[in-house]
Amino acid sequence: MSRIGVFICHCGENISRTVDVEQVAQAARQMVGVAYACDYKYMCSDPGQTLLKKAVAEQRLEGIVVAACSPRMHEKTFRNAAQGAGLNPFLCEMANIREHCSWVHDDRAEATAKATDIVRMLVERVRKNKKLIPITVPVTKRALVIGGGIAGIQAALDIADCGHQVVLVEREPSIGGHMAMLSETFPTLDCSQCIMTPRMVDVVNHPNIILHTYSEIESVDGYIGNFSITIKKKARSVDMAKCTGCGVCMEKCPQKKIPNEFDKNLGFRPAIYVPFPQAVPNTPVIDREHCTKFINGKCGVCQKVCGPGAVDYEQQDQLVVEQVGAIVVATGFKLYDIGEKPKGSAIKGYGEFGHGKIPDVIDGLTFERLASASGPTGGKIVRPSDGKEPKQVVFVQCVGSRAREKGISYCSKVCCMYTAKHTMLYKHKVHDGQAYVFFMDARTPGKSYDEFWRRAIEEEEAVYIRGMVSRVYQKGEKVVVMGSDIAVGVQVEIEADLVVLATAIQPRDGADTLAQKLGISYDKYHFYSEAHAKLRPVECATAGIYLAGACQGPKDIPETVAQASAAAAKVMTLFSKDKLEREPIVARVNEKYCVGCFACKKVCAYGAVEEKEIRDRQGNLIRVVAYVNPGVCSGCGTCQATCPSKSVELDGYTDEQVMAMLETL
Amino acid sequence: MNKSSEKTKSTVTIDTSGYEVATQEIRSEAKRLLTEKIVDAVVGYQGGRRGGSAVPVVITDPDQAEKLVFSAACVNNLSIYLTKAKKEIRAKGKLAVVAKGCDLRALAGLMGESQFKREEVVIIGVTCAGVHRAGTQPGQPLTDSTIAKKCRECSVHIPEGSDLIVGKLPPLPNLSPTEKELMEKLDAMTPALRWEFWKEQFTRCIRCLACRQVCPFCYCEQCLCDRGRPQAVDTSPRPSGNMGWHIVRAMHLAGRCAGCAECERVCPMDIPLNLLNRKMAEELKELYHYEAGLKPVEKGPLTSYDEKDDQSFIK
Amino acid sequence: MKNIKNTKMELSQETMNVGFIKKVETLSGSSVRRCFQCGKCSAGCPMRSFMDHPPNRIVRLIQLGQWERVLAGRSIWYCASCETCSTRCPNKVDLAAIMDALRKLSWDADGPSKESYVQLANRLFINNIKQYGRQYEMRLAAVFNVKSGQFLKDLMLGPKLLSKGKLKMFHSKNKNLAEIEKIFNRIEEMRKNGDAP
Amino acid sequence: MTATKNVLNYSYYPGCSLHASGKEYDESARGLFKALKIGLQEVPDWFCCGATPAHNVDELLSLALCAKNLELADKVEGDLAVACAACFSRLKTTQHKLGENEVKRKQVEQAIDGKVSLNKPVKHLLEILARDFGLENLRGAIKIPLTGLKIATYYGCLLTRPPDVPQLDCVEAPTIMETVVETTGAETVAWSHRMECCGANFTLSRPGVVLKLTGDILASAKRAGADCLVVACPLCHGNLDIRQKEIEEVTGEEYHMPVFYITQLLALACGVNPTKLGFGSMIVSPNPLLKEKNLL
Amino acid sequence: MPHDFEPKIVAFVCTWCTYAGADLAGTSRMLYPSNVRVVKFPCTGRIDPVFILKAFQKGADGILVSGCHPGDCHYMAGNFHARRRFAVFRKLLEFIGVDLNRLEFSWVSAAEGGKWVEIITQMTEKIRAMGPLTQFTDLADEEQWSGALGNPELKAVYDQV
Repeated sequence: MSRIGVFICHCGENISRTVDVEQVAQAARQMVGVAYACDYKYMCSDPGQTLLKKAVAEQRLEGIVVAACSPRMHEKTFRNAAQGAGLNPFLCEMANIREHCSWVHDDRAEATAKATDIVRMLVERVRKNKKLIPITVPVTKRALVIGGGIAGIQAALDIADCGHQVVLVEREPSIGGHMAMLSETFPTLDCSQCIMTPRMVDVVNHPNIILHTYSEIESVDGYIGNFSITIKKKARSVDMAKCTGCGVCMEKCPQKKIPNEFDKNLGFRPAIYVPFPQAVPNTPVIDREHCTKFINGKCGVCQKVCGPGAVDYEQQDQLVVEQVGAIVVATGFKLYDIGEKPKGSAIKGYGEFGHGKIPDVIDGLTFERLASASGPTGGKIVRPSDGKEPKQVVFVQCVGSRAREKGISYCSKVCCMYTAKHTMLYKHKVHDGQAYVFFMDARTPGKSYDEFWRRAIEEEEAVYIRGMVSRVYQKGEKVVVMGSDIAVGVQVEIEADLVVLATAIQPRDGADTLAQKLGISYDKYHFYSEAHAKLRPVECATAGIYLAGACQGPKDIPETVAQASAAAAKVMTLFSKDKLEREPIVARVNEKYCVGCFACKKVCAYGAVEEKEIRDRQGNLIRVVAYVNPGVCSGCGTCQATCPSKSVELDGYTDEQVMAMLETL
Repeated sequence: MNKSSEKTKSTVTIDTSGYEVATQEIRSEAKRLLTEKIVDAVVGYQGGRRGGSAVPVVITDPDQAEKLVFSAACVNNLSIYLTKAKKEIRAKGKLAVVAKGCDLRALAGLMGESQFKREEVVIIGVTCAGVHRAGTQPGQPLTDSTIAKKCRECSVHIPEGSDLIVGKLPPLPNLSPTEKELMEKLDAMTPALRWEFWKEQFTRCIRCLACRQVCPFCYCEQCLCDRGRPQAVDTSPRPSGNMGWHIVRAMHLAGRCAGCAECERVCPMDIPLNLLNRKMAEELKELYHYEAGLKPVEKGPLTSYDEKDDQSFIK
Repeated sequence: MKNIKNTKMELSQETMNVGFIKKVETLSGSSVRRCFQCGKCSAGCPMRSFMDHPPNRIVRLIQLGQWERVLAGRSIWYCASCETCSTRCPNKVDLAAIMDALRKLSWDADGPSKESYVQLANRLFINNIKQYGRQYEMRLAAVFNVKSGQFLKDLMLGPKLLSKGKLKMFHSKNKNLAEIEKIFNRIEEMRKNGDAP
Repeated sequence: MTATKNVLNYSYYPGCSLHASGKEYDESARGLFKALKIGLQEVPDWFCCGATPAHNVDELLSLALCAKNLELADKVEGDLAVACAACFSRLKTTQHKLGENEVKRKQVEQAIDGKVSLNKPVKHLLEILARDFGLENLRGAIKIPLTGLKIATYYGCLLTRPPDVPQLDCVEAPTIMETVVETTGAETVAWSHRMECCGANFTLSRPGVVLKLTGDILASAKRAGADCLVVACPLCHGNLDIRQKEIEEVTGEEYHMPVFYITQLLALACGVNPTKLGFGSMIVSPNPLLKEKNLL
Repeated sequence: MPHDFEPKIVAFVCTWCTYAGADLAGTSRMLYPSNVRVVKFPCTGRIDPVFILKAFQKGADGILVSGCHPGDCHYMAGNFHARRRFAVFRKLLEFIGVDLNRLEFSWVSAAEGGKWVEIITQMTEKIRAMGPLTQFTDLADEEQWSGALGNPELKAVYDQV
């Protein structure tokens, strides 16, 4: 490239006070390849830009260097101007002679010399610049939402309401997640099911939502705008098209005493069942592990009583492939297993609290089911051991949470509030009962949250004791809690009827395997990682994948809903254009020279490098080379620095451009 | 090579009787592999034209298996025959390759870099007490003075991880680690003196690129140092470009080279190239506890990182 | 020494003895700063009711560098080394080891501790090892009673145990006694040279 | 005596108490192991591990004493069998601490003027019975089932704690002692004070403390319906047995709870002559109870 | 000019942190020596050791590589890869005989204008005191092996090879 224009800005006096701009222009005219150089008071002003455009046209310039402020300030301005003059915007570069020169040096001669050097470097760079065309990626305007809890439901409804199709995948037989299990919600104490179930119905009735329950993600291919998802629909043993949801099968099933997981094993269900009466879809599923027909073939009652003939023992798992452009991950949480030896050997349990051994030591979610009007006791709070009403209930916060020793050092965020709520629910139902709470700190930031906690103490008379519990043991019918009140400095012992442990929130089992399928990153606890903790809190680093709810970290319902809507908004932003346009600063592989060592793939944080097979006309595999997916590449260039033969190059920052700058030293 | 000094030194002879055993075992294994069509070709060594010498050979016929030998003259690292040396060999189908411990480390590295898959190759590992140094007359016994420098400090006499290990290891004499000693001496010098040392070494370089030709890891289709636009390194055999070439090569081999020292063996100007590679290997071991080629690994030390890596050198 | 338990703490960089915190951390091998005062140690401590400061407060006082308050109290001498606190601490603070460290610091300072009986018993026990290699409970108890001035303590127990063959009146010397003495001497030597804490 | 006849062979560290106040533990352990054909060879001239007093005020001394004992034990073949829970805890702690802390290891090496040896597995007698010998074999060796005995198994503090060190069993809810006791056909009771501290460290200096703590333990065992206790530590035994009378006087409660060493009970069940089990040495005589259950 | 020798310093920086930090030094009007020439990269992960070699050969007296603090990389891990790459490269240069005082590395965030000024000022002063780097440039003037080894100790080692 031999016709470069150099435009030197005075920036009022910001540059010209220290840098002799005329001298720089003079020097620029002598530089190889420079066809034109001038200086002007305000290059970024309208007249300045006009001057630039005019010069491009009149001087038939093939590249320009604007020596002015930082490119972080005005690169876009001048590249737009260049484009306006009919030049590819990537043939315009800025020489930073303000922030990096005139403002930081006071000696005029030195500053002028440096400014000249900077201009020379950029001129050499522009001579090696190439036209770059913004990358466009077609966008399939359908979204996948993984997880049918409140997060997934909210995201799915928001996207669907915007007119885009949504594929919602839920692992359990019904959507609803944990929120459907809750009794009342803080800080307003409105009934969880009353606000949740209508939304569940909205999902199933929404024309834009395709619901796959009792299904899991098998594999994920593709990239932003173009994902291909294989979903495994587990065999329900009931034909969803035929089933009317009459429930006769469940009534007649002779297996009636299977512990109901939804009720935290406090109640029972048959082998053909819906997890709870308001389940969506209202289609039963056969639990093949417990069904007599599947165990020894000697039953088949449900098939006989089913009017529409929906029961199908032969049904197989089925694979379905869906094409989507964006993914919202909303897989939620599980509660930390407090027994002696919880699943997953890395984390130790709490033998000292006797959970699993003492029947009247339960976790928070079990208490929710006890307190829920639709729960196994119809909302009556009783002891699991003998069904008696507990008169003294002890709540223990931070069980598992903030316990480095147990491998979890984070705060689970919702326990302070739900424990306060529990004490209130208890007091409302057992007027002569007394609630005690052992806590370390009360963490109640949130609208009306601290007031709620104070109400539990001041109006509902819960006794809060600051201090952790050391041990819980059975003594006759009672459960003795050994704690201490660190404010008073003495030990506290309470003979309780019921002990409720506020256990830590953890990501769902298998969160890591799903992350690996999706190619997204997760922290050491297996919570999914957002792209930026402050500025990109709902996006994954992998483009086109967004996060909602507790799969990213412990969250309460309002936060979860807010994030879900935010994720939906991000999806809609992506879907607002037919094609995704990206800055063309991406890496490109020279397939002729690539030998397929895949060092580039190993260092790519975005999973943008793929293995591409090169075949001859007969289809025989000749070799495998790297391929950078421009839709995924973020343009850091680590691949190029790693590639021994430089068979991958980052457009806009090629070796040739860099070397050209270094040649001027 | 100073021959008189070789003779006057009280020589320690290394027992190479195990090589006879190895030869027999290689032959029968090669024959079996070819007869049973487990592999389509075997890469090994055969006797050269001068008695006692050995050269690489590729055999495809079970009857040719009798040609195969193993001796102290089997210096070549045959791993390059699986990648770049003769591309038509790979086209023959599945291969078996004879590998010493040091060669096996190169094979492991190449697998880690996707150059071939473990299941594509049958590795006949040879228990090796050492091979001749460059310039040794064929047929000479293996002694303190004829053994290659790398073998003096070998830690992989037995190629663990091969499909079959042949030969047996004799009791080994304690040989002085000359390369380590040299490295220590250089380390103790000032940077300026080290520069002087390497400058004089590298300025001799005639850029014949034999080092690159023979290196298992220099398998790039186009070498960065041959590129003209932009020119990373001056391609003419002059001091400046030579320095650049050897620095770039050492950097590209860091974390990959497992010390077969073929570069040094073939260098017509006797530049101690393996010293450089070895130094880098030691640094990587020190910094990241990484040793190249002990087993195929998905990511090498320079294609991976640990958030807790040392950064004491960064302000 | 005046009772400082309830006097006002005046905190400044001078009054917070950081060196003390470090010393405790080095000796015990456990972090002190990690404690966030959940109080679980105090909740489970079998000896709490005998202590003046509950265990969690001991850690708190160390965090604030209040070495006088820690060492002046009797808490450290009432710790039974049962390890319940260390076992259940959510933060991996090894309070049992910290207590050992505090006792060592108090011991080295010839203890401002009021609980001289415990100190005395420990001293006698260790002297017994040095002198005989093994413990001889009869001797230990007798000397303890003499030294502590409680001549009549456990008066009835002694003869009963003797008759049950549970206390030996006579004991043989251990063959490794010289070796044991050397260990004591070497440790003393190391401490003199500053090679050991 | 030829050692080869034995199915298992151990070096043996009895600890000071077993030669004095806990001699019935030593006697019964030897008797039981002989009956089970498990060899025990005492480490010659072992000396005191330093117990709690040493580590209480002088960690280095404590570690050095244990390290030296471990060195002595190295000279005898077989894993090291330890009877006393306190000695067991000290020896295991020493191995653990010196294994992970190089500074301390160097100091100890200087103090004992020799290399620290950490490779010898240190095992409590319980571990040997439950794991090495095995519950199945144990069950097979029972000749006189202890049917009818209701036993409270008392672990004390140091058998399982701190986490990661003894690794004998689960820290908070161990079962090893119950499983061993139950092989005899006796019944174990569920009770709350299995692992509460008896205050052993204060036996000499603060007997008042001991009376309180030990009293709580006895009360809890009685509440659970046990008619005797079983322990695996001479220090626990000392407090529960020797001080029982005193506790009864102070609290006004009647306990009459014999406190057995686990080896006494097992040996009895395995048919070892009861006169050799040191029942006579126990302050609370077990004879009335054993006779009541037709076991004597 | 007050100094006999003005060193040429080249700074390879990432655009998100250090380049922005240098901009901040500008907007804050902090003064520092004018010896530095900045080459901008998207990420330190893009910086190839070959560039350092080239810059030395082209007459740089000192080189600075600077990027985002660990954990702050705009591209998640580019600076981690760079950290390893340069940890190894500087060891190589040291063994070859380059004085590592001439090659520096730093983390300078977009908020650390002051740190940028400090690093450039110190480096300029240090290298000014060291004098020009002639090792690489001298090589360019040489045609072949000189064969002259002045130092006897070196000669001994050289002959050993």
